[in-house]
Amino acid sequence: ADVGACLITKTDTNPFFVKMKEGATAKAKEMGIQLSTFAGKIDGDVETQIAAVESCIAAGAKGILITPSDSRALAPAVTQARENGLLVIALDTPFEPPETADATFATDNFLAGELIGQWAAAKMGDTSGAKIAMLDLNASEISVDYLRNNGFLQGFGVDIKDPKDIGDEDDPRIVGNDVTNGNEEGGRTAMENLLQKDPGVNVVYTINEPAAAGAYEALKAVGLENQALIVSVDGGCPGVQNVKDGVIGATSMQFPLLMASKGIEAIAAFAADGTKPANTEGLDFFNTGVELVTDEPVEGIPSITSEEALKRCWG
Amino acid sequence: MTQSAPKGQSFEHDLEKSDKRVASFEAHSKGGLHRLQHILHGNPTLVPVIVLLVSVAVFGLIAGGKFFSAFNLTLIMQQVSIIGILAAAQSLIILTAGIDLSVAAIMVLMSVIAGNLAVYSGWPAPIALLVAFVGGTVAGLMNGLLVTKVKLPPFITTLGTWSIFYALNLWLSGAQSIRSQDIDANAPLLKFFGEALSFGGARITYGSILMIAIFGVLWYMLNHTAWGRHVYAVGDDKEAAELAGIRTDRTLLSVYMLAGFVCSIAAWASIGRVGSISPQSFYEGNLQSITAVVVGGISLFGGRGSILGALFGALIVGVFQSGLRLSNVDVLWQVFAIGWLIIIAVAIDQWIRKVSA
Amino acid sequence: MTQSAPKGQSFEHDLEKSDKRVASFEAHSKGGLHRLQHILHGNPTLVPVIVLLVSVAVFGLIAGGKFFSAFNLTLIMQQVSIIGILAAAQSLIILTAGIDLSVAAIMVLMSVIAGNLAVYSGWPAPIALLVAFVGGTVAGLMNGLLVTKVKLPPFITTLGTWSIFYALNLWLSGAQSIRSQDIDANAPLLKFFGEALSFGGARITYGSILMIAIFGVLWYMLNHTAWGRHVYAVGDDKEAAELAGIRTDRTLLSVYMLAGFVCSIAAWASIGRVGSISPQSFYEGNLQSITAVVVGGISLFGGRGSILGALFGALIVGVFQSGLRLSNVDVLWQVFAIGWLIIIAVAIDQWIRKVSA
Amino acid sequence: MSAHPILQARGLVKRYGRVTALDNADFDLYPGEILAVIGDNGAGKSSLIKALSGAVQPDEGEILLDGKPVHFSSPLQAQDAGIATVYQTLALSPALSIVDNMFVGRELRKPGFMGQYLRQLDKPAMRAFAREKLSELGLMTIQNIDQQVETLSGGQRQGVAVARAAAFGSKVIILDEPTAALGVKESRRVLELILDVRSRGIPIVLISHNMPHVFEVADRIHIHRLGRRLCTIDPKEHSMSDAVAYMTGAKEPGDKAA
Amino acid sequence: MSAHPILQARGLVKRYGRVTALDNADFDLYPGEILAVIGDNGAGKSSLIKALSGAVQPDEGEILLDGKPVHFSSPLQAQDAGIATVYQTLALSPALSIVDNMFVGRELRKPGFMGQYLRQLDKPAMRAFAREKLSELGLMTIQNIDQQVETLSGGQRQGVAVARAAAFGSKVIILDEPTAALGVKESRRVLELILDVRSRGIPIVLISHNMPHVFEVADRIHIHRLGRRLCTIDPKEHSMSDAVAYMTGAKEPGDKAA
Ligand SMILES: Nc1ncnc2c1ncn2[C@@H]1O[C@H](COP(=O)(O)OP(=O)(O)OP(=O)(O)O)[C@@H](O)[C@H]1O
Ligand SMILES: Nc1ncnc2c1ncn2[C@@H]1O[C@H](COP(=O)(O)OP(=O)(O)OP(=O)(O)O)[C@@H](O)[C@H]1O
Ligand SMILES: [Mg+2]
Ligand SMILES: [Mg+2]
Repeated sequence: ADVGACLITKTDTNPFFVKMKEGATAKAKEMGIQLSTFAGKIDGDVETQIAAVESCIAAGAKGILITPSDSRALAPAVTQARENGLLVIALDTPFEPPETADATFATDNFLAGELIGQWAAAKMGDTSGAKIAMLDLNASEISVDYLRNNGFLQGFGVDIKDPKDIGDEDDPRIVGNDVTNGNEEGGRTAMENLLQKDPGVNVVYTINEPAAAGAYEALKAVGLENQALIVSVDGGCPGVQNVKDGVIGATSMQFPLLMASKGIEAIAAFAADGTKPANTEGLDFFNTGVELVTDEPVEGIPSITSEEALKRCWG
Repeated sequence: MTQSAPKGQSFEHDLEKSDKRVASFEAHSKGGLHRLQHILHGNPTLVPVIVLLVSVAVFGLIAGGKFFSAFNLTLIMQQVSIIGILAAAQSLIILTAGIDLSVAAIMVLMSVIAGNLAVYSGWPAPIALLVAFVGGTVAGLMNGLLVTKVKLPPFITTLGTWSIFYALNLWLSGAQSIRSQDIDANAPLLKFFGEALSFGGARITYGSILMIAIFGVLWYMLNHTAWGRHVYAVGDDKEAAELAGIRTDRTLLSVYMLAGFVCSIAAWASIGRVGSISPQSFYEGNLQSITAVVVGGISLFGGRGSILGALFGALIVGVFQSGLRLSNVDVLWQVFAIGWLIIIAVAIDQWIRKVSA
Repeated sequence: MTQSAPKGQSFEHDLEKSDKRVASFEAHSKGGLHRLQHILHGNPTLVPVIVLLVSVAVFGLIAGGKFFSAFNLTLIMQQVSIIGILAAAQSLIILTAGIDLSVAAIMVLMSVIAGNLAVYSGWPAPIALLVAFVGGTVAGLMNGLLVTKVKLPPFITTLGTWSIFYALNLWLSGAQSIRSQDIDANAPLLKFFGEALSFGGARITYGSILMIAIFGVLWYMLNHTAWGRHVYAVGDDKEAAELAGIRTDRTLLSVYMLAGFVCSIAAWASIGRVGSISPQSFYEGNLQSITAVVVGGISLFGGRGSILGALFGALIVGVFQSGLRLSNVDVLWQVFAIGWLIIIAVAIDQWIRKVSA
Repeated sequence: MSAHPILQARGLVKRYGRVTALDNADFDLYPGEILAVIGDNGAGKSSLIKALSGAVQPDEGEILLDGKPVHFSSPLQAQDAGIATVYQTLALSPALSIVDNMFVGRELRKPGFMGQYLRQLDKPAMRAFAREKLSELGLMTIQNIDQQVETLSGGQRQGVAVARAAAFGSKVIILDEPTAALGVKESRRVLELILDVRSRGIPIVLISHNMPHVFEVADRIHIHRLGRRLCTIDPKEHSMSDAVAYMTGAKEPGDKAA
Repeated sequence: MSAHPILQARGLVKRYGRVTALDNADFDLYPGEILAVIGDNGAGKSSLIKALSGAVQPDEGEILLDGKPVHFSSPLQAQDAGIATVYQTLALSPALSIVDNMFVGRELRKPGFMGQYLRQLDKPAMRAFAREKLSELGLMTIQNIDQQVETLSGGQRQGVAVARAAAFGSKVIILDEPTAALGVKESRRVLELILDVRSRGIPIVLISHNMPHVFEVADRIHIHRLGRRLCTIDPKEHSMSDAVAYMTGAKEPGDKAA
């Protein structure tokens, strides 16, 4: 195992990244690559990720797979790594500009949002009476946060104004935005707060499935769980299970395992003969795909059922 | 051994005639503000109560009826309940002149342990909870031993154990939440404190009642038992307490263990509150519990303040957050406002304590 | 006014003959461990140095040549430099028996201000930096005024201002990083401390040199100027210092302002280190700087310890993190190990200080 | 003087780092007597009584109470054995009330269910008892027994500490410089209290730098020097000058020592 | 006694919450004299000298130095005006060395560039000066002038505080119970120092509860009672009994008061 590779995730606490790590570890073992894994302590922990990139250089790794905590701030460190001859692949979150890395294996987060937005709109039919609760990540408004948020709103048919800003819309159908920190506790509190503003909320966008689970609890506590459609993004197994159980109406599934194992393969190939991975045609990244998961499919939007999704969840 | 009654030194004969006054006391009549200061000085627990009432009134005016509904007021209670229980544990530590950065970490770790045992390993829920209670107490014991035996400052001890408990939590949970539905199916008892009494618009969860009950019990223990007097004495001056015949190390250990135990009760309550068991929740809970305690007027130097202050402190923070949100204030400015709340609440408290002139 | 030399009371005539000894001193010959303890007791700054050397040696054995390369060792210096500079500011506050939860928030806020002015508003970089320096000093002044004039405990003050500075930072930056390329194009001076001297594999950034220089200057100020003696005296016993004729409030204000200023230098250095200006970075920097200070053996109670300890403390933490990473330890267990590092480092320090028997 | 000492120490050694505070110190206290302990600053007087009262553990040597070896690992154990001590630092908790301070570590519980199972304190009983003890000491200028100790003057605090010791010391009462900060009038009260306690048959150890006070009340004087007992003298047979000369090393005691 | 007081106070009032610590207190100190201030515990002696030395600001009243009204808003200002004070609490920093404590607030800087621009301390000069002052006081049993103050015994600390005041008090030296915790030998040293300072022409204010000491060294005695000056007496014309009786309120002073 002369080939070393690094996986640097945003945090070690988000199941999405934990999954990614599992995928990379399994693939690396299979291919005989020595994998080191790193993660920031919290979302936005730029300095730990920079230190991790540097340690990979110091360790003489051949390539780095990274989900940048800040798509701009990590550019210099990554550039340094590439100058030192390492292959750098961005996973999940693209750099700004994307060419900062050799390649990007990602889901289109905006598209992921758009899909659930379209689904929710189609499900409602007449969206003029919609009352939308937006459950976002946190006060820092990082890229996943605004991409998913604005993707959803676009898909739903709301004028999103600045595509990089959350909460600048003036559509009266939006009840409000609140932050969840991407966990159940935050999801519940945020949902309660928005219900306070307008108890008639009937569409709930959530940044991820744990937040969706929390939102559902809040609705259930006041007996409104059947009034609102909850949509989310991620496609984690518990999330898909929640689609199956009717907690979440629809979720956009991503494939962290796939991203990671593709990434490992790319590094192996690069180490063997120097080939670099190519982007998906027409995109500035290699699309690992998004699938809409719902048990109530609507016409015109391709989707898979939760049954199917459970077999592939976070594959 | 027999000796006639002593007369003392020559210059002391006239002492019997001396008068008994020591220093003169005067009542000054001062302006209204000073009068208020004096009244509050005599009843320091009133301060957070007044701040609470004033903030409820102010937000009632700004945010209107939405804020003032029975539903919203009981909702604030619910939202505050977990941080409130943690603040009760935190108060115990702060009364002994310590500080505990690990309360929320202990709570989350114990909820993960109870959940893993009851939901995944199929243990009966009461046993799983019992294990969590014991675990919380042991975690508190670990903090307590480091503070009393290794003599580390509490800040450093709990800064260290915070990382340790946090790492264990991620390891045990694999960063995965346990779903609400799985809990319902396997161990509904874990969600007991999420149930509620509803009447009118009000919805009082058992968790809110638990919080109040915990404060009530701790208040009784602190004010009406010998143990409580010892806790205050140790926080006030540890060395003096030791010399006066208190087993200070034992008292401190009991306080840390009790705090750990209360955190594990909070763990149970948090499952009811959140619905699922989420290893990533309450990351900021340590600092939030400290905020509640200081806003409630308990001195960080130990030995002074009523534990009920922490309850009002938690409620004040809850009222602020709810009121700001209902007034459509951006999250960003909510963070900003909480910063000022901390500073202003403690500044008022300092002003009350400094009665002079 | 003339009076013959007094004789004192009757029982005192023989005093001249009394001997001058007060208590006996003995040198005990004890085991090696006790000898070591005694030596270190006399030179407490040696402790973190030894811990540092031992950890370098241990990780050298575990992680092998990768760890020991000139590249990696200078890399650790680089990685540590920002937290190191913050730890210098933190040490100043901790020496006065305070604690500053806002150092990293001040730093990030100032880097955002300098970046906004120089990159987006087109101000000349030196002026933008000057504004940041003044801003950092004013932020420190705000902390200082709350501590000295409003008499809030430093912990509470900086818990509050942390939120305030953090909110301002997100507001000013719109939570958006300023890209490296934009800085290069508009204000390359901001990235000055990212440049490096390279020889062999080593790569010493100006930022690392800056960190060492800052520690050098502060060490001189603390140990060779009157101001430094006053800082120690205030941290040791504020009331005694006041009575002895130190303007304690002025000293405290100067310390908070200097700490704020050092944070704004750290802001400049952080732009060089990170390459871009990221409003979300260093969220944990406050606690990390405290960790460096306590691992370096500076007492949280104030007045004791050398500021150089904080430098070694920061390096120890850096060596640990680098070593653990290069030894392929999972992040989870890295967090776990840092928790134990804090506890064990301070426990050793306590053991050294407790020389007895 | 009865034949058997009530409290005894043999060969006590206590080292603080390189300082030897107690260097093979002996000590004897007989029933019903007032024993004064005098010595220079730093001679080790406070260290001696701290060892006797369980506040520090001696490195070597043994302590005997009623002739039986005892080992106090905390002040509480010594107090439970009937040895009450007023330390130089008073050991009061400033933020607690006078009552709470008097009863700290020996609180009274309510009778019946509340006390036995809910461990409720009997505050009225404690208040009444505290008031009685303080009145005995002539300290009832204190208006409010629930006042915090930090609001009292130094003299009043000393009074509270002495009253606590007098109330709870059933075998031995030890006072470490109880009058150091007191005025003429207040010192007199404390001396009267000491004599009063002795008249109840309880022996007292009094540390003081005030020779007239010592010679006025002491039955025997233990002279401490350089960490050990130099000699014990009878105040009726020795003058103050002798005592001061011995204690400061200006003269060597003859074999006349008691 | 010369005609004009060097330090004077008129109608000082200081209230702490509901306690009036100073109630229209007057004070006069004449050049070259030793003025003793005596009074019960809590009479307000320490409050008086704290007001005179800038440690607390009186609510009412004025202070005159050399006949000119002064207003000290900090102890430093009083020190700069030549008033050096040893407080009851000593005001030493335990973790600092003896030298650092002696020079705190009045450090010496190196001459030339290092001192003027880099503000470097002149440690050797400070050490030499401190050693000299402590030797004068007979306190050179201290082996190491760089020793931390917390390693000293209570008596040695008191010595350092007194030496600091004696070294820097150019106009007035105020000592608040400087011998309270001291042994016989150590007290004697301090009294000798006081007489020595007086012989250099510097007036001294001495607060003490020890009547023999007061009557031995004082030129005049200010009797403080219930927050104000009751009277001033001449120790050669009044007995200790008189002083104690006045101070405790057992007797009223006649119009014989000086
Ligand atoms: N906790 C301690 N740590 C280090 N040294 C100590 C400690 N306690 C006492 N000593 C030292 O032990 C010696 C004896 O001190 P001790 O307090 O017993 O003297 P003392 O006779 O009571 O003096 P004084 O009359 O001033 O109260 C002194 O040299 C003192 O500095
Ligand atoms: N900081 C303070 N806060 C509140 N009360 C105070 C304060 N300082 C002094 N007092 C009160 O003022 C009165 C006078 O105190 P002061 O210390 O001046 O007395 P004193 O004459 O020096 O007594 P002693 O002989 O015991 O030192 C006392 O009743 C005391 O309790
Ligand atoms: Mg003593
Ligand atoms: Mg006084």
